[in-house]
Amino acid sequence: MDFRLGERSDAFRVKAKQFLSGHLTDEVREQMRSTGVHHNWDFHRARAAHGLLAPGWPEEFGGEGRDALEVLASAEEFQSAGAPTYGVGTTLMVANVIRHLGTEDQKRLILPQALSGDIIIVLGFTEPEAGSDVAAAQTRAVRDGDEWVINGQKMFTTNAQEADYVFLLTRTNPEVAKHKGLTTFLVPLRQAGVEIQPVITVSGERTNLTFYSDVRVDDSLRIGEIDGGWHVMTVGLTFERSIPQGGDSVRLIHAMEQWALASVDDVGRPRSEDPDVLARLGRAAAECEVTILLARRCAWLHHSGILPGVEGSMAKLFASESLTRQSADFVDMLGPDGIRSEGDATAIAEGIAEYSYRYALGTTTYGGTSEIQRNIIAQRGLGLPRPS
Amino acid sequence: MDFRLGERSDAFRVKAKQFLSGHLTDEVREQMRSTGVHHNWDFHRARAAHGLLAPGWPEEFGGEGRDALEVLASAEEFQSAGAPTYGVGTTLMVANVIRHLGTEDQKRLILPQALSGDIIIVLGFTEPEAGSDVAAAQTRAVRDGDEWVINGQKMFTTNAQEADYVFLLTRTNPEVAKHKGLTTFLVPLRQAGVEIQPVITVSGERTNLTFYSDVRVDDSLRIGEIDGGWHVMTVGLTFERSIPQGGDSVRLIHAMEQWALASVDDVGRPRSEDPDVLARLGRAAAECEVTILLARRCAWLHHSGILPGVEGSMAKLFASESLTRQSADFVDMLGPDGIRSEGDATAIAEGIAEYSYRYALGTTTYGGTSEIQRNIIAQRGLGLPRPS
Amino acid sequence: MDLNPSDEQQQLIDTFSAFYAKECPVDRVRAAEPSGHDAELWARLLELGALQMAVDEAAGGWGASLLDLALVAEQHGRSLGPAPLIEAQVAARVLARVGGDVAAEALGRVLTEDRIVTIALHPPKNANLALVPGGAVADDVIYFDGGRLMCMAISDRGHLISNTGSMPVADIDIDSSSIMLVSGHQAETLFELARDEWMVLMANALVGIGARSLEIGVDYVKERHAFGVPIGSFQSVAHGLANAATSIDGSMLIAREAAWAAGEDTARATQLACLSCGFSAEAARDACYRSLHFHGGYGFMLEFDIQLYFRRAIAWPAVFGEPPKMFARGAADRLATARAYG
Amino acid sequence: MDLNPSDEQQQLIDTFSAFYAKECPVDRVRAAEPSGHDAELWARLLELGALQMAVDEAAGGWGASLLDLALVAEQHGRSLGPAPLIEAQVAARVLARVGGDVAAEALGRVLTEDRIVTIALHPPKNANLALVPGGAVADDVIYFDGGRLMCMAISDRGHLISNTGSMPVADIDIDSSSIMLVSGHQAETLFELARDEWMVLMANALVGIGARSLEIGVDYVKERHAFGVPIGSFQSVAHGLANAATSIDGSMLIAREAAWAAGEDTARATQLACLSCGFSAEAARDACYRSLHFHGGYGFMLEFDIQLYFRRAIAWPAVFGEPPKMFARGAADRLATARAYG
Repeated sequence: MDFRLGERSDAFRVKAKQFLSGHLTDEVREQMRSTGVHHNWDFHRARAAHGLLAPGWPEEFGGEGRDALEVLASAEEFQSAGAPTYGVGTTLMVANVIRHLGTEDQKRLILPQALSGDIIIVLGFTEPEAGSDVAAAQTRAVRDGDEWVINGQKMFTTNAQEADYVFLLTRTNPEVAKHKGLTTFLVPLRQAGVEIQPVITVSGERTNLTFYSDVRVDDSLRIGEIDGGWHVMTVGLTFERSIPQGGDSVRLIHAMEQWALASVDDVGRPRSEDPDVLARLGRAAAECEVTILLARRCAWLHHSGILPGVEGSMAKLFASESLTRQSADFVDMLGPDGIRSEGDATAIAEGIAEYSYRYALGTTTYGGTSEIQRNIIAQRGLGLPRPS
Repeated sequence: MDFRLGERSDAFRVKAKQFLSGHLTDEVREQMRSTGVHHNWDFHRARAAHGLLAPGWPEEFGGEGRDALEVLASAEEFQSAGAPTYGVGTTLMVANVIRHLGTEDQKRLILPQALSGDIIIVLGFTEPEAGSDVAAAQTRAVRDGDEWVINGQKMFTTNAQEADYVFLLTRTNPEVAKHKGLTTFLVPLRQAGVEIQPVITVSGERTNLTFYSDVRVDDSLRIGEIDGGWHVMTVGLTFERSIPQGGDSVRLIHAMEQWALASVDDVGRPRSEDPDVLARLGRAAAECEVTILLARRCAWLHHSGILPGVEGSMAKLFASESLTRQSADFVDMLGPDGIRSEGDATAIAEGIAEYSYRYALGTTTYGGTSEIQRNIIAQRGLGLPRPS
Repeated sequence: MDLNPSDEQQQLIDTFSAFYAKECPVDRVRAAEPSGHDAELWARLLELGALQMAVDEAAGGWGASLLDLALVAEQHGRSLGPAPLIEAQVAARVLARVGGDVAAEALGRVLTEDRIVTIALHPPKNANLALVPGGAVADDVIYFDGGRLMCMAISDRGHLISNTGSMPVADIDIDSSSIMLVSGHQAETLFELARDEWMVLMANALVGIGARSLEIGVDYVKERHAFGVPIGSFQSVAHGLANAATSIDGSMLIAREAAWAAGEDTARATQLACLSCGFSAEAARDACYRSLHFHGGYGFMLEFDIQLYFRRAIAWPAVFGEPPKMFARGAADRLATARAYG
Repeated sequence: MDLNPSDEQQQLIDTFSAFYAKECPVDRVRAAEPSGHDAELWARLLELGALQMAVDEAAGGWGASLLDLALVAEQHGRSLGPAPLIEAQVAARVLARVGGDVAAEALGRVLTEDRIVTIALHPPKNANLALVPGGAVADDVIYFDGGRLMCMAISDRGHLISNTGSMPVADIDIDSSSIMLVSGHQAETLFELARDEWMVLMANALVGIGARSLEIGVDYVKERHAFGVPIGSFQSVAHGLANAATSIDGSMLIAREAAWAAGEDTARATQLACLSCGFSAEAARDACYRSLHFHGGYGFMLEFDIQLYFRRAIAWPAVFGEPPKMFARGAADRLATARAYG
């Protein structure tokens, strides 16, 4: 047993740290905060230029062929630093699907641009009436010669306003069982008929509704078989899209520890000597360590040639539920000061706990709700029977 | 709005207190503790003799016609004092069923003895393979002339070793839907073919398995219609069998408050000035108050001529889950000393927290599990759809 | 025992329920962000007598009981009223209790000149009153400096602190315009009583927040379908809401009891004020969180109402402190007074 | 990174797994109540070298790492081993580290004469060592009196304290037979190291308790039917167990990391010892509670095994203190050493 990520990972982590200290400027942070957009083109392209966008990809595609632990080490740093990474995550997930299921033409068209940081791809799965039950998607695609005509609506198309393509789940056959009539397309977003409507969330992050009215896409941008969209989705989801590596917790706890070291309570005692403060910090630190370890286990399995399944659900479930608990607890710990908002000049540690509390609300839903993860763990992990 | 139970209730509470101070002796308590039997014949008969066994019953049956709030006030006292009351609860529930559904002969035979404290009746619903799903009972009753022949097994027949009758749910028709083939009988326990096997629980309480081998019961002791047992059960369950009135919490918190007042921490500070101790005590006190209020609401509804339904489930759910939380929290609060067992001479406050932790385990199951209560609240209270 | 409101109490509830339905639909709440103050609503509240009722008749008010105010506070919470009603009521009651010329004059201005008065829930530190509820829109603030109860005209209108609950809170510097209302033991007693009253009213406001958030959640999970069934039929959803419903019912009982006890069982009043506020804060937060979470992605869209409730359930009580602080205060009162239960 | 045990580690696991299966079936655990000590099991453990392995080769042992001992502790926990293995191992390691004649002699008696040595986890109060783990069956106890590390032969065999977990714990009076092992800074350092080691081994024992209790619960809810279906198909049951499974997996990772860090990442060793013990204690308790509850009425029958697990999950770690105490100790170490994460 060895809990080190290894020398190569450590070295690559240092490279990521160096990149971040140079490129994750106050301006980049402030732009994220003020716009709610967790994507920054300059940062994104610079990341690609430094070999930090897709380091795990083979060299033939522009990657560096780094192993899963190296990739994890750099991902941990990007998350801990609070860098804008949403665009990278969705783009690489779709790129992976194309690499495994796409045509040679598609690979030639998309992969170089995606991996060089020139384009980003966003996800169009969720619909107003189809969230956890993603296979219930109703957005229609109807064949018209070499093209398909798309009509429908997607929810939470985060970064659509920045993106070049949306990876769209559509219904091509409404006559068959819901899983059997789906097809996926790579739809160019910058075309007539696509409407992007911003949606602001409680954490200030921006996402979008996207509407598709007689939008046309060439059949050459169909990913996978006609009516084979569910298989494509299944493959896509195995590329651990966004297992949180604990970075949000790391940043939060660090800020709270600094507060404890620097402040005193009503009677002048350092917070760092208050047993209650210490117990809260310690519990959060324990959960943070577990979050990190559950994510590292996934990377290690991947590194060992095993696709993490239930382990990914555990990592995602624990990370998001734990972040929610911690954030709430820290807001409470700060007393009345806990409600001073992120961005208010009087907030403690720039209001990170307050922001985190609002931000955490999304983490237990995005990318598969906690309920869905628990179903997976119960049924696939523990072998419990499905509800009848 | 008025939160007083009222002068008559206050006066009757005083009467209960006086009775308890005279009759709930150390011997009675020690016997409960050492045997795990929460029934004491001398105490039980004395309670009846003092008009405290069934004070809510009409005078024609030997009660005092007291209203639901008076009855509640005395019940609160008996529970807060930790008196042996299991026998009373089951006996009166069955007596109520007989009063409403029984024949005149049954009323004459049973009610005077039950209300005078001369007999107790226990419940025989649960079976090894039928717990929450009580209608799945398999204990068979087969007609043989004027008698029925019973074969089967019941779980958790608490106080069977003390009781005169068991109120037995049997299957008389295995050919129909499970709810439609049940019949209830009042089966004399002191007869050949009845075997009582003690079961000791983690709290030290004694309950029993009961086995029935060709046990005979006269048709005159059938309660309700043949195959009408589910209706009888439904009626029976409306007589709030055992909504906890918070007494277990009251006793526990009082002991912990005394501890806080009397002891000091490692640096000599009184526990009563430790913010952490105070926060735990206060949270428990708040939950205790809510437990009491939820129970009083049921009594008030009853007093107002309304049968509490969902409100009873809420009271039972909250009381038992809260007691579980409190007990665990207090065991933790006491530090290593928390694990000294009830009965050990070195235990704090006679080990009440430690005992309560073990005791509470049963309260979230007996009398309808928390899961069943939540189903009732969700479906009947909130109008949520049943699972398909 | 009677858990039903009396006819008069029901009339009060109906009046304010209708008032908030008309004057404070959720769009107005949203429009009042981020300041959390709707001057129009405040004016209508004054017209309705929401402040006057809080003050004893002898001091020129209508002499409502704390229980009456609690029933109003519940409606205020249900509608997330963007106005510093609770603070102003509590502060006005302090002025009425203090008596004497200075207080009477201040109270008169509040009742007749529409000056907004509020109260700081904590003594000043470094000559600053932190996070005074209503402080960003108030004209006068009452505070306790450890020995004296003071009243100060806020000359330099407090700087609005951006906060989770979009409340008009401010940090207020103390200046030389502070006037002493009363000192010594009486000052402390009045301040502690005011804090108790604030907690009671906040508890009832939180009952309103919690109850309404639960309704929103229940309605949503009945309508929303997934996998071909309403999501409210899943136990993971149904049981969460059943727990929340139980806690909300419990919080309503204890919050009303606390308000009742202020007039009818004064020995337990402090204890119940603290315990009910802590319990109701946690119950409301839990109900809001579950309702929000069961909304799926919609839950954290600003466009949906549930996030408005969630943020206020956290922030409104937090200006006093986290629930454990309330529980500890309640427990300390129990230990000090050796009062038993029920 | 390699989360798989090495071949040697796997062999150790297999050896002890087979050993406990043979020497410590659950009937033996039950038979050993209430003392919580099975002398026969203890003798077999010694034969197997479970104590000898804990001691450095220089001191006459086999020099196993703390990670090796942790893997054994996990098996010990899985089987609820009724023997003071962890305490004896930690105490023996203290004696080996102290060196010198007195300690060497004491250690020699432990390794060759089968005297049982244990360690008090807290300094004495009023000349009494409270709730010493293994204290009811030990011959010698090591304790830290605030300045000195002492060893005392227990002449008046400690009085067994009846306890939730049926452990052989005792309150032990200090008498004049106490011999000083070492004093000053070294004494404190050795004592704190011993506490860290105890917490690491306890964390891993709790992983065993939690993992086994989860298996018991999962098996039960697959078999048990209600309303015509296995109860494991109800979300209220399935989701509770899914949460528990996640926490148990997490506790195994952090507990093993803590044991590994004792040898390989010493700067984080104290922190991880404390945090892993607190986390594993809560995870085990939660898994046991859920499994017990989902047994319905069977859960609290003494006849069913799950209650044996539940009681030990609470009591074993409690001789140190509640999880928040462990978390606070871990946090204090983090703040003191300003060590960052992962």
